[in-house]
Amino acid sequence: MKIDFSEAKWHILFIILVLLLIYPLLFAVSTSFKTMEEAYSSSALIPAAPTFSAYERVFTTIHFVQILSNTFIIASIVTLFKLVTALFAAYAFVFFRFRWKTPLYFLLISTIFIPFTVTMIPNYMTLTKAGLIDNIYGVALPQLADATGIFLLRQYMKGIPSSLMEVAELDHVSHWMRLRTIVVPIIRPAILSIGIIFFINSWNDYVWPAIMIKSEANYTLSLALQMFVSSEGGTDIPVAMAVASLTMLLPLGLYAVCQKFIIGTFAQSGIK
Amino acid sequence: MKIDFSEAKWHILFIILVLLLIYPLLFAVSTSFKTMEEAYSSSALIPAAPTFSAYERVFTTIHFVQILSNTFIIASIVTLFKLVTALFAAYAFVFFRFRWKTPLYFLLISTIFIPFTVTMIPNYMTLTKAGLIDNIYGVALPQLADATGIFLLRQYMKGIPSSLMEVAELDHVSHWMRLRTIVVPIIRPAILSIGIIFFINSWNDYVWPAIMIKSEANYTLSLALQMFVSSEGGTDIPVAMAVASLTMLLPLGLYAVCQKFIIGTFAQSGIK
Amino acid sequence: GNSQSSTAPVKENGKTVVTFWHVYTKNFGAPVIKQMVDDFNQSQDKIIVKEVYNPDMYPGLMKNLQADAAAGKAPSIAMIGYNYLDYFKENFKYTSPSELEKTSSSDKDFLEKNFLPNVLGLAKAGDQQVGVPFSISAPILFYNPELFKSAGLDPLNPPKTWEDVRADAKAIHDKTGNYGFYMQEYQDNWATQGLLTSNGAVILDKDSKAAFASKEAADAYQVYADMVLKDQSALHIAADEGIASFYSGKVGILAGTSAKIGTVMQSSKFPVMAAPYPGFPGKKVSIPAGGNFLAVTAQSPEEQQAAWEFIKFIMQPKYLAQWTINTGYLPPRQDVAEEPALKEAIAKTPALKVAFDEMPNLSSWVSFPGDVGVKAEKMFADVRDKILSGDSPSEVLKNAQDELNKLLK
Amino acid sequence: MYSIELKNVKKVFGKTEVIKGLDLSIQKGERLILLGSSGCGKSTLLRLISGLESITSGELFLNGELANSMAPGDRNIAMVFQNYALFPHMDVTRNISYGLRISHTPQDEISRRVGEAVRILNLGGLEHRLPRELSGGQRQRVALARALVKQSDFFLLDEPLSNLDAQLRGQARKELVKIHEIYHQTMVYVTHDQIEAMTIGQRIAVVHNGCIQMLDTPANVYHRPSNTFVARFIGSPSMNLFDARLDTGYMHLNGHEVRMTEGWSGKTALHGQPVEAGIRPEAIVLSAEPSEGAVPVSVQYHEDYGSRVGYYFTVNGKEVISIMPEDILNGCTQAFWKVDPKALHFFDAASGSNIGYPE
Amino acid sequence: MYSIELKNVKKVFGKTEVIKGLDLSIQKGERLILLGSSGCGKSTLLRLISGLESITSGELFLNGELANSMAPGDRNIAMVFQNYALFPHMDVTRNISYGLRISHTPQDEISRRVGEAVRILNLGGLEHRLPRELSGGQRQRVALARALVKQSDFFLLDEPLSNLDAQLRGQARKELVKIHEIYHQTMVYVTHDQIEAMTIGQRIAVVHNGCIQMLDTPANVYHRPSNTFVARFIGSPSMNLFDARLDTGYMHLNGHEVRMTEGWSGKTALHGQPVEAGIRPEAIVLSAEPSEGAVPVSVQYHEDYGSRVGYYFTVNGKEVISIMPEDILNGCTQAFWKVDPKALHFFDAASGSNIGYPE
Ligand SMILES: Nc1ncnc2c1ncn2[C@@H]1O[C@H](COP(=O)(O)OP(=O)(O)OP(=O)(O)O)[C@@H](O)[C@H]1O
Ligand SMILES: Nc1ncnc2c1ncn2[C@@H]1O[C@H](COP(=O)(O)OP(=O)(O)OP(=O)(O)O)[C@@H](O)[C@H]1O
Ligand SMILES: [Mg+2]
Ligand SMILES: [Mg+2]
Repeated sequence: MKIDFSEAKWHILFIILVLLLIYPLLFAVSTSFKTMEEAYSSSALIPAAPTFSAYERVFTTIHFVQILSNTFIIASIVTLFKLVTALFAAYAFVFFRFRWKTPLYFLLISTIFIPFTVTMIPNYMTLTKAGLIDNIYGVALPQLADATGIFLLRQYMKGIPSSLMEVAELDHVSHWMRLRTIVVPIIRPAILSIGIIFFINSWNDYVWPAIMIKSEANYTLSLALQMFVSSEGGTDIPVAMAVASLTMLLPLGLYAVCQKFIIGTFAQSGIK
Repeated sequence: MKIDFSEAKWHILFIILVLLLIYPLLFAVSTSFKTMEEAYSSSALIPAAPTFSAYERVFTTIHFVQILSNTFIIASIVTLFKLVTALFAAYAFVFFRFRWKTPLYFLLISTIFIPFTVTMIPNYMTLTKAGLIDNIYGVALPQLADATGIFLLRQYMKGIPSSLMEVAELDHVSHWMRLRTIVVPIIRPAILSIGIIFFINSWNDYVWPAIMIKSEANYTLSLALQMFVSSEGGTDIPVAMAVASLTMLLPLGLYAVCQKFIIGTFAQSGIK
Repeated sequence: GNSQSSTAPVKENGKTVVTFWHVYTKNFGAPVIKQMVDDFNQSQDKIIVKEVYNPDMYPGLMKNLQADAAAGKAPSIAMIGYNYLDYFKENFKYTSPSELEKTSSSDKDFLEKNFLPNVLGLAKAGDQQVGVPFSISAPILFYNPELFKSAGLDPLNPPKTWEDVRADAKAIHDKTGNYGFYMQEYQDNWATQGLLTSNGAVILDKDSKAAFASKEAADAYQVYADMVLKDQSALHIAADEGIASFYSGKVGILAGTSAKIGTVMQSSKFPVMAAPYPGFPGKKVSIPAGGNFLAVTAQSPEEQQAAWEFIKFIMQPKYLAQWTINTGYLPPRQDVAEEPALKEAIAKTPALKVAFDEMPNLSSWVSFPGDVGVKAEKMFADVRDKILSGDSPSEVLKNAQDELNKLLK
Repeated sequence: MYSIELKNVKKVFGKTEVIKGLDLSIQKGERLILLGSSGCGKSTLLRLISGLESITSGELFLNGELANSMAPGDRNIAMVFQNYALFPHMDVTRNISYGLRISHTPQDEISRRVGEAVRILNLGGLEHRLPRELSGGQRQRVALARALVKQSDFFLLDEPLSNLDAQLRGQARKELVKIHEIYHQTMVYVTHDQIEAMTIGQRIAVVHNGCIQMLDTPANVYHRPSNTFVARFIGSPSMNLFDARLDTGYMHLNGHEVRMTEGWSGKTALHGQPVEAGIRPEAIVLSAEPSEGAVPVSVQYHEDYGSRVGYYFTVNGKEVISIMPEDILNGCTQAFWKVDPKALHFFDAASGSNIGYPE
Repeated sequence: MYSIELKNVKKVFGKTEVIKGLDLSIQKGERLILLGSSGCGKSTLLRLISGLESITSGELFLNGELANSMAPGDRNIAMVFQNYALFPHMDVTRNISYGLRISHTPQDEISRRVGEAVRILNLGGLEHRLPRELSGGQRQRVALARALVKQSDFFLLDEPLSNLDAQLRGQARKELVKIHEIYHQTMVYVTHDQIEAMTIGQRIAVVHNGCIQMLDTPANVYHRPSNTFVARFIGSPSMNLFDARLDTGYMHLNGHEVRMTEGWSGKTALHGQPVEAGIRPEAIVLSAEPSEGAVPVSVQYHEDYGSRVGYYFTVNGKEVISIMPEDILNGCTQAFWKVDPKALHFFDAASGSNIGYPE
């Protein structure tokens, strides 16, 4: 394909779009290196006198590593569990034939439509009984029940040419091996994308941990960020933005690694 | 494919899974038909003496139709806009060749990692300047900036065999027409799935509308639901669940229609 | 309802556990709270207090309280914003401090002895003493002496009435091109209540009916609206940005809370000065107290007593002085003013003195009863936004009052 | 006991009946060729045998066992798909060895078999390429190799060599026969190539319209086609068909008379009947010089096939093709044709079925 | 001015050089056949001409204009993809008419052209089927039809008839030529079918190893192959090649002596030289009875191709194939072979290139 004029136009439109979208990120990172005074007085993206003091304050006032690891554990459990169950369920819905498949699928998918507010209180009550309040696993648990992954992965799986599955069928390959050796490798980029989205959603989740978590030892990053934001006493913007920047850092790094992986494996697995 | 034993096992596992997931939905609907007394005393799924009184209370205490239409307008705008822009952007990232494509994509995708808490404050400030506080369009606006759709659609588009695009290229088909006549029809089921997820997310969003919306005329359903949940300390469960049931109703109906559509068109467009 | 199991007190190493829910962040208050808790835990060996931070200020804490209530649980002590007083009283179980001091082994007249009646009144709903006042903030004017000078005004002679504010703001706006005035715009009516009631307006009458659609209220609002709309000398924008504009020297006068004294001093690039909240000529200034009180929500008597012990501990002048120094809140006890540490701090930060002097003018922040509370909050914010976008104050107030009263019946 | 037996098998797709009550019995170890026009149902038939498509009605027996609902994986079938069906994420070696790896075949056995398949199909040097880095023909060979290494009881091949050049094709076909002679799999082979069909097949089934038109040895299918469809379908260019009438010692054909061999003359029952006479292009002898019984004709055009030359002319409005081993006209258009009376086929004018041969 | 001209074109995929400095000039309105073994780069060449693949180095001219970086859409090319590339979401009619609809061709013109393509390719009745409801051959025909209706300047066909049966193939090939004679598109046609190559092509380019080995008329390519590769590649079964030595009037071939025609005897420069002698299977005459100059041989096996019979035997360890129009041995293995001296080809033993022919 060659670049034609219309592509050039898209190009410009794009850069504008990207800059608009990216602005909050730049803002957060830049502010985190400002002094409190500069944070309020200047909106320049490059700090006049960059300082690490906000980061110092972060590391001295909160147990950052502990909080980071809490968040990471929760997000990892949620992501892995949701991906694995979604893979199995989507596989079954695409490649099995069984009674009530369509109504069952419909029911399952309709759970996506339940608002968080409806499940919040019963979940809280259940977790209280289970003694999982103020516990990071208690934060993770209700997030596991989510059919979105099934919904998305099913579509990707439907794109796998049926003849590939037929080859495996003729070779007497078990469903488990078909999933492992054919389905997963082919839709791996999709799995990774969805995984990243799951991860970020859990990573940045705020409402539910705010209800569940009481002690600072069990804090997540989004709560830690909140610890520097107060409408009454004012916000320590540099510190808040330092926490925000750190919050973005890990998943971004993870993504950068995965992206390499995605590009790498997509090159190998594209059904073209 | 024939049902083998392992499929039977999956089958049972499934039904359990689905029932677990679906329970809150059934709970909400069933409770909405109970009296307040029964709601607390019995956890049976079928109300002893079904009553519409909770629904009556909903319709008399809040402007349900107005609130429904607010929510619908917001969710529709957000869904349509995000889908359309994501389609264009994903198309460009898959089928164009231009400089800085990879870094640009990386930047764009990294915006997914920005926590809501970081963008909330600048967004609120910008919308205040624009006079869009307490305005449903103000609720919709910041939700438009979301690269998730690009992320997901790009994967689907990569699955389109390149030779199809080459046929169009030889026929001197403009990018716009390629998008319209080839890409969109082929990934239509995926577009619809993603659209539904966008719709629900916007539909059930609570935190942002809670910040933005002041007057009841501009309420969304999730705010209305919260009003009943919180104002009584969670005591008028039937009314809350009536609102919840009504909240789920419309998207579920929409989905049922789309599902027909998805199944219908998938049958036509599967690349098998 | 309460389940049986959760009424027994939680014990840890034989000590009664007291959970203390507060809303203070690391950069505002939390370090002092932690100090108080640590000191208390070391001072005796029967009780152990655990502090729990609740994000999102009072609404956030309230949401968590609801979740706990639904699960049949409750913290031992909850920090409740004054504006949630009625709402809290009607929806949650608590033990009145008057009861606690009676059943307590010592200090049976703790409240009476140490607190001024009007301060105790801040945490009173009807005749019920719901909790013990802890933090008190007063609306206050911050101003930028540099802008005053550039506008030809005397920084040592700050505005005393709202008309003065309007005139000074206009001067600043005309002479320097900057905004003259900004009043914090949170989603509440705290700052505006001070404006209205100082002109003699009543928010809620004795029958607990909304009564703010008065000429006084409309007139007071009109001054503010004129600054925004006619003179264009006042900024109308959400709180964070408005306050940030003041910090960066783009606004001459900021009407805000005394709780922000620390932050304002630290964030501004000029030496901030403070003045009392203005009034109207010939009328008594009446400003709402912000802040919070502590309510005992513990369920077992043993835990309630333990909680009470802790409350009494942190109500010592020593700690309250620390609290004031670090946050800018006014102390609920008069005798705190005598603390040397506080005296020293006032000498350093004259703004604290300004706030202190406002104590006699404080009245309750109006809190609507029943399930209207949360909605009323929003309605007030709504009223402000409508008036500031050009609607007639009397009309907007009238409509809001009618609507509220409909809900109140 | 047959290895594969289909009894009155029908297959309906939506409203289209593709296989219309087909009967077919295949011996163990036999190589059966499926021939038929495009879209006649050959691939469908293979898919029915393999169980990938369910049988609408009728019965399928595999090794004497009713197999209508046997799982495909239990049938021990290797199949070459018409569209190759290569795994896009596996390189050539891993594609070929997939089934073996899954069934935990010992590593050295895998290497041996894969190595042999790679050698046979000239895939050396491509072992680590992904399918998208291969040419069409290379992909097809990988698909064939993958099925080859399985050494299953049944071997179904759907046009496995269609995208290969003639040399490779010839080579592959010989190797396939060689391998078959070692393992004796029951082989069903779909092809459009006459040489493949004739040389690989022990029997050929000609499918048309969802039914089998003829099932016999390659020689019989070519030399004694059971009806006009088979006659026209096998052989390229097609057999010439004329409306004709038999008489004692002669055949009346479009106004010409062809002297018949004795065998035919004896079939008096046919005399006077309208029949269709089939003459293969090779049996229509053209010459530049007149000879006894030869009829003059004006050649419209000719095609040089390299080893042979085809001449086209019309006889009473009907196009006739003659094939000669070399160009005998050198650009002339005037020629004389005659029919080799030994190489005649006769079909019933109404039903199209073969009337039979003398002797 | 050539219609298509490639000058020293190279194409590298990763590290693999697929096209290695290829030169090719095609006249306007010419029908050029690309022949070559599987994986030799034919499809790649078509993709380079169409612009779907970028040229690594060298120059491509279309109608005299440098086209290296011309957008594919501006080249006015219709192409039949080897893998069909049908739109999965469009039925047959909409697939065929896609390009026309996009370019706003009037509706009746679309209907006319589509109708004609459907008729020519026997797709009647399938108009409303989706690709996945079609058989392999049907899909291929749809792909061809889609390219046909475009009536572009250039027409590139990548094995467009490989999955069709012989009858349909013969028919389609004639229609293609007929259509070409109306529209005179410049046509580049990839095929593995000798008959297609010989009858459709006005010239044939034989590609091997990324270079063109021979570019000439079909007759010359077959009858006067420029080197041993071309000689072996064209013709099936392949030409027999022997180590030989020429002498006055005789050729020494594996210990046998073949009497040469006068023309060859005259080429005295070659005498005594080691050469490779090529003899097509058709030129090796086998008989059951001994005759003058015929050498006795024991036939190992024979293959019945229907219209012809191939005999395989070894001469000094080398397999030799002879093709006869009919079975002359009737199961015997004892036979006598001789060479038709007029049909001999000689190649340089070292370089493999053709030494030339007498006259
Ligand atoms: N992406 C790639 N990377 C490496 N090699 C490639 C790639 N694509 C094609 N090739 C190689 O280039 C060569 C030419 O491929 P091409 O498809 O042009 O062959 P072809 O002549 O059309 O063969 P066939 O007759 O089998 O279709 C093949 O050997 C193939 O393996
Ligand atoms: N899903 C379907 N719906 C309707 N008709 C179908 C479907 N699948 C196949 N067919 C039709 O069934 C017939 C047989 O298809 P099949 O693939 O078996 O043909 P084939 O003999 O293999 O042809 P080819 O030689 O072209 O590959 C074709 O006419 C095809 O159009
Ligand atoms: Mg087929
Ligand atoms: Mg090719």
